[in-house]
Amino acid sequence: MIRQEDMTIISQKLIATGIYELILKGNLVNEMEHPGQFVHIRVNQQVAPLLRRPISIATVRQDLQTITLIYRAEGEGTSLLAEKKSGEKINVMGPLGNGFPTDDLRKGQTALLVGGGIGVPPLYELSLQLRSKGIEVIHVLGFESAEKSFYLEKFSELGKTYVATVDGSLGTKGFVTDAIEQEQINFDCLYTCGPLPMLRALEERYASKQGYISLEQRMACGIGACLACVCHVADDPTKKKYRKACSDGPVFRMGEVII
Amino acid sequence: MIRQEDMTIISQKLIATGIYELILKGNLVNEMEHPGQFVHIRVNQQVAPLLRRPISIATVRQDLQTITLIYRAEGEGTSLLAEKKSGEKINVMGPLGNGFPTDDLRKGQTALLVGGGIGVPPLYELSLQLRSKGIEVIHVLGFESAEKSFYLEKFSELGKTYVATVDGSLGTKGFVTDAIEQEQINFDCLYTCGPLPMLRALEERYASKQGYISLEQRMACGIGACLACVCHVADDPTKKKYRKACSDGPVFRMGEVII
Amino acid sequence: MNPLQIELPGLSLKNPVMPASGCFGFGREFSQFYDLSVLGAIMIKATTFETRFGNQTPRVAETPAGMLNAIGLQNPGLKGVLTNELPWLEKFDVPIFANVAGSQVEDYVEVAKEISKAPNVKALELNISCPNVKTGGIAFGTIPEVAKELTKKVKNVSEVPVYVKLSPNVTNIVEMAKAVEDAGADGLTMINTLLGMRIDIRSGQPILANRTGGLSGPAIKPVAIRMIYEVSQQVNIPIIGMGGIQHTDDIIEYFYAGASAVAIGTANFVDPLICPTLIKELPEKLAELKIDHISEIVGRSWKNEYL
Amino acid sequence: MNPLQIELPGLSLKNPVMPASGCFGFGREFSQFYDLSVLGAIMIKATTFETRFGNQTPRVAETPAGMLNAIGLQNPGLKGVLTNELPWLEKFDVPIFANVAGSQVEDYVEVAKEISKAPNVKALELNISCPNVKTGGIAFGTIPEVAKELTKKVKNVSEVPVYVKLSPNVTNIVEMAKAVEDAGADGLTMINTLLGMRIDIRSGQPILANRTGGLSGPAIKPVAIRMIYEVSQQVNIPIIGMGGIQHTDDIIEYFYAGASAVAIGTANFVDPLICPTLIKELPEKLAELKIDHISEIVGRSWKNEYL
Ligand SMILES: Cc1cc2nc3c(=O)[nH]c(=O)nc-3n(C[C@H](O)[C@H](O)[C@H](O)COP(=O)(O)OP(=O)(O)OC[C@H]3O[C@@H](n4cnc5c(N)ncnc54)[C@H](O)[C@@H]3O)c2cc1C
Ligand SMILES: Cc1cc2nc3c(=O)[nH]c(=O)nc-3n(C[C@H](O)[C@H](O)[C@H](O)COP(=O)(O)OP(=O)(O)OC[C@H]3O[C@@H](n4cnc5c(N)ncnc54)[C@H](O)[C@@H]3O)c2cc1C
Ligand SMILES: Cc1cc2nc3c(=O)[nH]c(=O)nc-3n(C[C@H](O)[C@H](O)[C@H](O)COP(=O)(O)O)c2cc1C
Ligand SMILES: Cc1cc2nc3c(=O)[nH]c(=O)nc-3n(C[C@H](O)[C@H](O)[C@H](O)COP(=O)(O)O)c2cc1C
Ligand code: FES
Ligand code: FES
Repeated sequence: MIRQEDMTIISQKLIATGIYELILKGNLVNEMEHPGQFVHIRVNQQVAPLLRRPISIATVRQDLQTITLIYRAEGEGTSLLAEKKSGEKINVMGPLGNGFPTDDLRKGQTALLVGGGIGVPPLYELSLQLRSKGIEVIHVLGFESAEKSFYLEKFSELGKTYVATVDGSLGTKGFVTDAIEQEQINFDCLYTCGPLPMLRALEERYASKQGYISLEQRMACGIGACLACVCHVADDPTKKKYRKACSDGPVFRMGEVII
Repeated sequence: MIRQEDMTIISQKLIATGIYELILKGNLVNEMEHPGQFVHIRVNQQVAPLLRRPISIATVRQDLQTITLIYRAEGEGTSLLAEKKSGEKINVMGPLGNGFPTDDLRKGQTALLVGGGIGVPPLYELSLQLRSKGIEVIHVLGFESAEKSFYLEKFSELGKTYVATVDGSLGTKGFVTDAIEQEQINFDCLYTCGPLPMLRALEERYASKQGYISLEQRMACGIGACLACVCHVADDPTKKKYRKACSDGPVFRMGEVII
Repeated sequence: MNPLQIELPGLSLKNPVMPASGCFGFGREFSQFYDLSVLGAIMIKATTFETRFGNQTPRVAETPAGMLNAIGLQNPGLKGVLTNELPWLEKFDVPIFANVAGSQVEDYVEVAKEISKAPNVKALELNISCPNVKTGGIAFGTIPEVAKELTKKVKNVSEVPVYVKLSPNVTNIVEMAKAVEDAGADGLTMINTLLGMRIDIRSGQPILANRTGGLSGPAIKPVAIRMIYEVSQQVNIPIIGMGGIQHTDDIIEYFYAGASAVAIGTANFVDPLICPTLIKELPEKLAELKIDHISEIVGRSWKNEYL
Repeated sequence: MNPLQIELPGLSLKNPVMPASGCFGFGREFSQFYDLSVLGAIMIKATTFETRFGNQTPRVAETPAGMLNAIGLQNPGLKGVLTNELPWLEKFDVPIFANVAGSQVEDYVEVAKEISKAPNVKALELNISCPNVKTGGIAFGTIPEVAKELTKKVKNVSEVPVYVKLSPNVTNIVEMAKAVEDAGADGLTMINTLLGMRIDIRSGQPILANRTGGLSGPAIKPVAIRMIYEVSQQVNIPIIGMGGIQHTDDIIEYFYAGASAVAIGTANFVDPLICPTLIKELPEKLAELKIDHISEIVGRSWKNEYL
């Protein structure tokens, strides 16, 4: 069930240029199951910034009652979030949305997880869960540059991990699609999260494959009430059918919605 | 000279119900001389609360490079200020305004200092400075109730101190004017700071005496530019002459301006 | 005596707090968080005759103490609302304000006629002020004569009282209010959003796909308070006030200005429990201010003007 | 090449950043903090023919991300400004916009005629939009025909270019802008404050003695941006943008919307060094965004609309 809770900050660490890892503790963790779900964070109690900020759940530790979030501090809200220290409380609403389905694959099959920038975090919990089912995982992670990359070792522990950077400072120079082609990766199912152009390129190339994309949209409510985050459904001649990224998504079957 | 500086919080203490004592350290203290001057505080760097908050300087310790402020946490800005912890920085502009003149009295003469509620703090530094000149000080301090009273011991150390509380929980039941009459206090010069009705009552009763009042007005700039805080000059038939509480005041000679 | 119980034309409310149209969908999502029967009323999302998808995304952008939206009246259309939404809402003990919108007079009239027959619809809220619809929309809300005509036609067909929602994007709000009062409006709701825009620094383009959008949230409260202060002195019909309400103090401020009830919009996105929380806190706040009943203070700011 | 140097009708500015009228007095207080010659220009406090005391206090009230003011055009009058203020400002190398206000047409004309002769007054800013003056004031700013007539009369007597300051409290800002452009205005400044109110919870009375006041600060930025976006596409005279500017990002946003220069109002009260700070930071910000010269980006949000 979706709830709000003042969670306690257990740790906050700068893990790459502008990228923070935040560990939160609270009962809300009991509700969190599916990789790809997100939380909606209120960074303070003032009138500005007014809206909550959606952040994916990067990992869940039921045993410790913690979740890990990884986020880029860029705008007003995330910069304020980055100033918070361990021990402080922060209001979290969640878990929101539907995560990545992990039941489509059988033991021994291969999943390709493709992440771009701040789309990488939710893939970590996904990878953990797929692995625990005996599914082989391959990661292709794209970043702007080496100094903005993170969690590479952690992903490597779970499966083969390829990196692409725009400036070539690490791995393949270029985009994730370049890396996938260069490495001639085969897979049974694709899971991806990242910037729209990346999602579009992947959907185009692997249209015939099974796959899931996680969509970013500007949100207000995060629970399906305001209709800020809708997208058109593919193959809908009426053009009136829609899905809400917050409550129907953020994860959609490849080809389900127009991106 | 008026400057802005990020001063460091040395301590923040709750000293009465809703009343905080805040000690700040910084070079700005070098500029602070006159009791009755105030500082203009920016409680955070966000867009809300937008304006600075004017707070009187309660004492200055040049040797320690500190100032003490005493304030009531009530509205949005002062409540946020009350959450700040020692070690944090806070942007202070000051010193602003003209303080209480202390040159009018000679050694051995008597000053009556009358404060109401959060008008009490600036009288403390004033009392210190008058005492150091050998002037006798008598304090009459008005509060809503015993639990909202503060600094009584400190004032007692400097001179006779009478208290009035609205609910009678401490000292004379009633207003400062009741206490003054009851105690039949004689004085050479009156110094007062507090709510408008109190100032008006004192001005009326002691019109023939020499005295100074410190005026509270809603302010924006605090430096004399916006004209938010003006008051009419007494005996001005044109009704166009004015004084600015922030830069001409906040202290005025009794009878100088219309309150 | 319940210090929150109020009477408005056509309806008796257990409290004066309701979610504002478009900020609460048709209630389904919020029913996950609390029992909707605690609400004074519900203003449901605008209903148009046809199903609408609305504008492209991005549809929201944050601004200082506010937000812009350009949803574009997305809704399932009259039939969808009558078939799926209103019957679902019947399980709650709460009166519904049906927000009625359209691109042309005939649409408004048709929707008003049909939706006012639904058993739980106790009042209409005539949305003549949505800034995010290209055809018509805004003109209804900015020209007194046009607003008057529309209100009359809707009054003719409605089975329930008609409240008209005013746009703040006008030179003279009193003139608009009087025009719709003349036309027989039973109440006013105000304010809708202020027309605004935010431009992205990287792209140089407006953030909203629709370019402009409606500004809501705390930023607009002073404008709303001023307009309600002006209008409430000049009309004899009640006003439901809205714009940036987040705390019980804000509710009190709206009543002092001249509102007889309030609606909560944007704050629902920040705290889904905001309405029940404010309803719960309000009696305490009234007691603190020594107010026996909330109706006492309607318009206090101007009623005491010459005391 | 100085990437901030801009040319406006009647004046060449070393940078496009200036304090807004009423938020900087006549510069004296801020000259304690920095050398006023660093400013692109100075918009001085409104000058009326007669000395004015203005409204009673309280004259300001804080609102979410904004503030209300009802100063009421307090100023030393034409003679005082000509004798004491403008000559004092001559010691700085900075052009002055003289903000001209009044209650009747003759006042405006008289002030414009005389003040435009002062050697450092390089342009007039015709304040037809002050919401805080009871007589007339607001009407000049809300009726296109009235604004047009006034602008014509002032143009006839002014020795320097005339910029007209538009009020946002209108249904159709483009119509107002075109009216004054038709009348010969050399430029526009926008926006003035939005009319608002705040009521004190304890007393039930408006905080401002004048009851209503003008809303300024970050809260109003989205409204200003939208209006400049609309107007700049419909007129051929430059716009000086203002409303809630606090950061260089805000300045860029105004230029993208269609402004050719900007003014900083309320932010001066929060940080007296805001103008020089922004002027210093601006070239860096431009470099970061790969903009060679600030003039390049005027109206980029709509010039690229159909790319
Ligand atoms: C389902 C979902 C999951 C996400 N997961 C992560 C994550 O794990 N780590 C991470 O770093 N980021 C994630 N994002 C993006 C993140 O929400 C934005 O970067 C963040 O909201 C920007 O806030 P700000 O305060 O930095 O920027 P501001 O510019 O101050 O934001 C202003 C407004 O725009 C919205 N906004 C701005 N950029 C974006 C964006 N790219 N996507 C959505 N809304 C935006 C903000 O939410 C806010 O409402 C996710 C977004 C979504 C929708
Ligand atoms: C020269 C001067 C010296 C002062 N010294 C002290 C002091 O030593 N200790 C102390 O506790 N208070 C002092 N005050 C009053 C103090 O400034 C206000 O209590 C404070 O600004 C209220 O802010 P807030 O955030 O609590 O209230 P909010 O309601 O959030 O304030 C909103 C706005 O109103 C203004 N405001 C509200 N109440 C007052 C008030 N009573 N006087 C002036 N402005 C007000 C605020 O400054 C702000 O701009 C002084 C005021 C002045 C003018
Ligand atoms: C996302 C969103 C959608 C809205 N949709 C509607 C609508 O469909 N009909 C309507 O009359 N008002 C609509 N409004 C306006 C609100 O009902 C309300 O008048 C306005 O937001 C001011 O209140 P607030 O500041 O509390 O949000 C919408 C507002 C928002 C933020
Ligand atoms: C205290 C105050 C006084 C003002 N006085 C004037 C004035 O005399 N003439 C004028 O044209 N505008 C006046 N304004 C409006 C500002 O010049 C400016 O248009 C408005 O405040 C928006 O800018 P900002 O949000 O940066 O403050 C005043 C604004 C404030 C806050
Ligand atoms: S964010 Fe409100 S519906 Fe998705
Ligand atoms: S506060 Fe601005 S002049 Fe006094």
